Amino acid sequence: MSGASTTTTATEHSDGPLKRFLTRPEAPALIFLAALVVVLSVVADGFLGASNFEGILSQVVVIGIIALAVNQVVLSGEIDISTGSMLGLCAMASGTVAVAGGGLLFTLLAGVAVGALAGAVNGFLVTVARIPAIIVTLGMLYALRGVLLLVTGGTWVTGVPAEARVLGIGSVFGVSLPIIVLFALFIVMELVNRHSDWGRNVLAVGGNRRAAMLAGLPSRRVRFWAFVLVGAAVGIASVIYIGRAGSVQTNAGTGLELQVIAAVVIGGTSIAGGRGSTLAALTGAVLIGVILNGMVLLGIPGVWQDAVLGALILLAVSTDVLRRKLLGDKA
Amino acid sequence: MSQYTETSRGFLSRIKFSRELVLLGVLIVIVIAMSLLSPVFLTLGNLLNTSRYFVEIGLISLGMTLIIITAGIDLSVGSNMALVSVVVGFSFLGGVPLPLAIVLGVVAGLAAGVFNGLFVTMLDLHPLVVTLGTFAMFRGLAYGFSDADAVSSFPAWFAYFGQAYFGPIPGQLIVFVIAVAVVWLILSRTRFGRYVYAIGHNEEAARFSGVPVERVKLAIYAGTGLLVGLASVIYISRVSTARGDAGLGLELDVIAAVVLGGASIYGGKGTIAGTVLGVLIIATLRNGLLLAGVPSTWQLFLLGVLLLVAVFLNEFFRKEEG
Amino acid sequence: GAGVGEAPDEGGGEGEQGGSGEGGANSICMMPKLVGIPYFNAAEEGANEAAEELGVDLTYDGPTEALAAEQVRRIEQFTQQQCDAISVAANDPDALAPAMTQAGEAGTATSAWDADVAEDSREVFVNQATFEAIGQTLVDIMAEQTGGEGEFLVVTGSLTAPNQNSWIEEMEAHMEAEYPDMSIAEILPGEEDLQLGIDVTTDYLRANPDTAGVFGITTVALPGAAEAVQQLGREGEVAVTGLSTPNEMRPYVESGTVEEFALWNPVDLGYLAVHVANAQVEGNLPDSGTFEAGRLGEVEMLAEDEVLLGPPDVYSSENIDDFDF
Amino acid sequence: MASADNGMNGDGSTSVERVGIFALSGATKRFGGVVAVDGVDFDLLEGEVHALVGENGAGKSTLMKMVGGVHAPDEGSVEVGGEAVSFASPGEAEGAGIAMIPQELDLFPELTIAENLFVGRKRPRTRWGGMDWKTMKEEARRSLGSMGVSLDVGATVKQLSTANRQIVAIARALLGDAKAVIMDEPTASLTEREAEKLFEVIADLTASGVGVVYISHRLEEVFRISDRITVMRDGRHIKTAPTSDLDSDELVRLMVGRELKELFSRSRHETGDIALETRGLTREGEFEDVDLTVRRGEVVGLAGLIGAGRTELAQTLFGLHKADAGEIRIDGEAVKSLSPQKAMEKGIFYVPEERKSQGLISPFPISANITLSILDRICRMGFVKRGRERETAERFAASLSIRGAGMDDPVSRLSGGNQQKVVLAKSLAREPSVLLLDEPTRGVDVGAKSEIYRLIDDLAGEGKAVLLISSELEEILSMSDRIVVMREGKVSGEFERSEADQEKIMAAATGTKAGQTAEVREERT
Ligand SMILES: Nc1ncnc2c1ncn2[C@@H]1O[C@H](COP(=O)(O)OP(=O)(O)OP(=O)(O)O)[C@@H](O)[C@H]1O
Ligand SMILES: Nc1ncnc2c1ncn2[C@@H]1O[C@H](COP(=O)(O)OP(=O)(O)OP(=O)(O)O)[C@@H](O)[C@H]1O
Ligand SMILES: [Mg+2]
Ligand SMILES: [Mg+2]
Repeated sequence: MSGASTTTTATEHSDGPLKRFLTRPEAPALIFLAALVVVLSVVADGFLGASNFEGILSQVVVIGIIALAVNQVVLSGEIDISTGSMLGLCAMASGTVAVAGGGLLFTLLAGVAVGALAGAVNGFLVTVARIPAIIVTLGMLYALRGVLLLVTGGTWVTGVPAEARVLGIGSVFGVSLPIIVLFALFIVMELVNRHSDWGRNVLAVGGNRRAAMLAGLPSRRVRFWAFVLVGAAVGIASVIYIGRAGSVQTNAGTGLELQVIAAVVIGGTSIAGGRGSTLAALTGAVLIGVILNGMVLLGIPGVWQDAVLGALILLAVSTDVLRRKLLGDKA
Repeated sequence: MSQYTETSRGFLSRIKFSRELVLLGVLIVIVIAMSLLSPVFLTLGNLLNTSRYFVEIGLISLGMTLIIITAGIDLSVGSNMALVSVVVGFSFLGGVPLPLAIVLGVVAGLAAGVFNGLFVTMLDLHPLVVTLGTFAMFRGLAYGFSDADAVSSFPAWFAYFGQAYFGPIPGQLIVFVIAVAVVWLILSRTRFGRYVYAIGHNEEAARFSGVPVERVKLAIYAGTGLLVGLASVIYISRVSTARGDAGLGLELDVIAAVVLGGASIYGGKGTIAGTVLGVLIIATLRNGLLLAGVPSTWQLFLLGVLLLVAVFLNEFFRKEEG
Repeated sequence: GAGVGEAPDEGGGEGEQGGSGEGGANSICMMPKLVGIPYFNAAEEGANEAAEELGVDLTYDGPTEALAAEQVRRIEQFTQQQCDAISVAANDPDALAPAMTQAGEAGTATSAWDADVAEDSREVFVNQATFEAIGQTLVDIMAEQTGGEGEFLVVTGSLTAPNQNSWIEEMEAHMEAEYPDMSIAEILPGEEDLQLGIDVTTDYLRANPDTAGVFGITTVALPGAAEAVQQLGREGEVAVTGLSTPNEMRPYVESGTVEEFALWNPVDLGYLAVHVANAQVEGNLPDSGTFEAGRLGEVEMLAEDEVLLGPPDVYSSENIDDFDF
Repeated sequence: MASADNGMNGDGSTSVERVGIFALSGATKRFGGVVAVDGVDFDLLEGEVHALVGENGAGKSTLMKMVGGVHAPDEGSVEVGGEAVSFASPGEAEGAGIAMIPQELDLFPELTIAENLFVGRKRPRTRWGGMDWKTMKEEARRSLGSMGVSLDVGATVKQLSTANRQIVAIARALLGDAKAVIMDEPTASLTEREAEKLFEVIADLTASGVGVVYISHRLEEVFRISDRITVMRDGRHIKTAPTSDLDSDELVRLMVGRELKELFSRSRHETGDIALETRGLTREGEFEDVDLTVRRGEVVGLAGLIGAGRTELAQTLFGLHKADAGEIRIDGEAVKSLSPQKAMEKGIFYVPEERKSQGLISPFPISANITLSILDRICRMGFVKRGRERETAERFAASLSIRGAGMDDPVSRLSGGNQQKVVLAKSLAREPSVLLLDEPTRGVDVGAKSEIYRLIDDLAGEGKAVLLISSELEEILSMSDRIVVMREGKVSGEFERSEADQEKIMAAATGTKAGQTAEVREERT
């Protein structure tokens, strides 16, 4: 997590660092995360330890990577809830290639290609056929799962060979590789958002589409690539998924789409578009990971876990109200 | 100005006209296609029987329509259904007389709606965020209260709500028709309905015009909770089991029906007629594909694709670009 | 609302040529809990084999998610199509009961396989293995590996699955009776999601490093548990067993993470279910004793309405390569 | 300020040497059945200010949008630098050197000021390819500086007041190397002081050869800064002439198509009891310790610079915000926590300054907009009585002579001025006893303006209390019985109509000659 805060946009404004921090979209989530970490360190044995932190992070890698990309879609004023089925399809593709002996490179290529293709379909239907994104991606949620079942006939992929699992279970200098991938992608996205025209245009298009069009921004192209990016990210995530799981089932990724959206919006990216940050998506994903982990450590019975998760999500987003109070109701 | 009097066919009539007609066309095409695929499909018995499956989704869609018109969303309806099921089932198991248990359940649904509404209005949080939280929370409460158990020892008369027929007509279809009429009247004829559209189009201007924005929103979420309660009772009775996994995935079906019906998630647009058509289209697709013996894996795929095609046609024929 | 009324339900006076009807082959409609997973694919394979043998007309379809409400809809569908026999693997015993009762009233032969529906709503249940046998087999395997003591984690599919809950009860009962030093410390749901199964197991083992072993009692939960133990590098220290398919478990058996696990043969189960359904339609299912089921030979009638496939198979590195499902 | 006049009032002779920047010929644009612009010729020369005037809905904005790349003409042609062009987007027009400050502001609320200026433009890059935020900020600061404004360019636009947003929009247009700048009512939400700055900027632009199209309803501005004037009416070209050849009456006659007697109509009325009174009203960071009284039959003008807190005050009186301290009395009775509904019950109504975002439900029919605030009165058991609704809407639409579309057409079909009349009609339908008017004539043509003024006078005559917030000094001076000036959230002066003049108000508003204002205040207490 410390990696995250150092690589964050060094805010260039000088006045009132606290107030500046509070105006950042991810501020409430970060504050809540910090509070939660403190509480859990005290009450939950085994929470405060490098291996547990590493465990939490590796569990959120798949959600985190996809959230980083979905974050862009949400920033551009759209939404993507097809990622669950997309992950299933990509994992099946990359898993099949891996089992066939494709090695890491082709495994990755297969996942990314399938994902990008699915993402491009989403993007095409939203920007060219002009169907609302929530419907497109809802339809794709059904359709992609259907494709997956049709193509595989319900067989699972098992026994993914070790060389293709590196991204999921390998480690470099003692740090597990999936975490490195997550943070590398975080930094890439942060740079894209800060320094590429596309990154800035995403914010503009999401903030005010009409104005963006009047300013001559290619609003459709900007949004199209955001959807493709989600596909590519799901492709990368799928390789981590098969790496971690070692096999793929036809129901892989079920329900993932809502967790990803939850991560993005809990982190502080506005569902209305135009407001948010890369760090928000990451924070949201980590927050969910910490909550889930904390519940197991505290021995909260399985039946009550959803209730606690939901309540904590509400509490986390309510922190935003506190922030608005502190900032005097503006912003 | 009086020359415009003739053209008036009612509030926002023009936009509604083209939209719903297209949907109706889509529905007719699907009905024809399905009856070609399966001879059983176009029989009164089957059609009436099918209606038993969409009433629950249909009832909740009515509330969801109003929510979506105000540019909101409620992802928690499926989980709320589970909560209501568990409240009904387990309060009954715990000794509460069944009629009272049913009332308790409906009240629980209402309370869940109010809970959503309060978070949305008092804390001014985005409904998607709030209901994403309650989506997990309500389901968790349902599992927690029931300890993941099921109740099915209901007395025979309870089957009435979900399995009774009046002549050839399933009881819940009558409930649905009444609910449609009521919500349609509210939305298209009353002050409240006007406020709903005003908030959806421009919440700030509505507030500046003295529209009690918070109260209207609260009422909408509460009302949706109430409809969920009602739908749950029908559901429990139909499957004669109360359990924490009731309504799993329901929210997506409901939202799909409403948005297919022409409601815009950006707010301001949507009608009850459209939603009912949306519900019918999805129900017809599901039933027809099943009857035609299409394997379930294909059904999933076709449902997704047909949903997209239907919305595409709907958008394609749309006259005005929003 | 429309008006004129014939009876709308009741098996469908108007469902003219839904099924293949009399005279021709018997039509059997069979429903798994869900389609698109290897376990039920294997069952389908067996069912097809039996159908071919017997010359019956088999429809094998189910929902793509394990939801009772979706099954109800299909049962009513089968009834309308005038199947001669309906056989279901129930996601919820009570939720399916009204529809099954209705089917029975319409003259359809009704049965359940794999997971039962409420007893009075079907004629026969084809039991793959008794709860008791499964519970005992799993505990015995585990006891052998851990010396009969320690605390254990159970990873289930879902907290609401009645058969899984019954197995756990039997496991606890067997521990109490035979191995008083063994106990189940926690039950966590893996929600039939492999990744989630891995995650909950990992978290739990981190928090409770003394855990002696993990039971994964579904085809998804067991590989998840095995994967978690392997990733934590605790093969050999934490024993893993449970119920899953040979194909799914092959890597873990080869790597030694899992020594033995159990499962009945789903191909045989599907095969048996069709035989039973056909016997129902033909009216030659005995009340007790044994029942002749094709290549399976004589199978036991546990009761007048229950057929038993047999004891669960135990798989290990010795025999795993003989199976492909 | 003086520089604004220098060399700008070109007489016919200078324009001969000037080169054309762009020209429209026979331009026609239809929206459905409405012909918004009908065969209009228009051209802009280097270094000139070409004013474009006409009533609301005359087609001025539409005409300019055809040059700016927003609309493509249905007929006729656009030429830039002598070559026929057809822009697909405003971006292309900007590329060809034509910058436009649109009437309806379109900024990116979540982005910083600096970034708003650069959206859609080539952003500066650092050596290693990253974005050069420092340069962007400097340029932004420079561009704003030329308007005499210093804002934190790192602040997001949503934090800005309307006036400052307008300034950002102007700065955005000035940032590029435009050959022509089209300004569509740039001063509508500016106070005189910022307007003066803008005129200086315009003078600098024209001095360097840039042509400026200037659309405004403030005719005195038009006469002050323009070289040529084009008048449009009902989508048609009426006349183009050097400014020096026209006088005010003539111009108004050309615009309206008839004689207009008097712009301001104000008669003396008996004032009655105090209808609205505040004591020490405070809302932190917005306004402080405000004492204000408005009597029945009285029009109180509220003057001040941008951000003086007038809008906040008025909105607090309408219950849209909560006051932190102080008291609001209505008809002598103190009211606790006010909400808009409660304020309406008490007879208060507020006409907001931003009609698009606050005043109107744009896709709603005109009739539904007018009746939105009185649904409680035209409903039986919650059901809207269509007949009553229609009748009410038509009555008020007629009394304000709303023109351009039918009662069932969406209000977005109307021109800006007519939309403003709909907002007013909505407030009148409520029949309030205290009316808070926030910039009620912003962007409204002279004809409509004079109608609104007459309306205000009538309202006072009927014994209503009117609080008139306006940034046009002339309007305040002519219409008010009493004038209250605010500065930085505090009341800094109060004048009877007879004693007020432009200088005193400006002094109170800006804080110069503080002694004098203090005296005035003491006199009154
Ligand atoms: N996008 C549009 N769709 C339909 N009608 C339009 C549109 N834009 C403008 N109009 C109509 O075209 C006519 C001219 O409008 P325009 O905005 O050009 O007037 P204007 O002279 O700029 O008025 P104002 O001074 O009020 O800004 C009006 O009748 C207006 O209602
Ligand atoms: N430069 C600014 N930066 C941020 N906020 C500002 C700025 N100027 C004004 N505001 C906001 O506007 C409030 C007061 O402006 P308000 O609109 O009420 O004043 P006004 O006198 O009505 O001015 P206007 O003529 O702009 O309407 C301030 O308290 C502040 O919140
Ligand atoms: Mg205009
Ligand atoms: Mg103001």
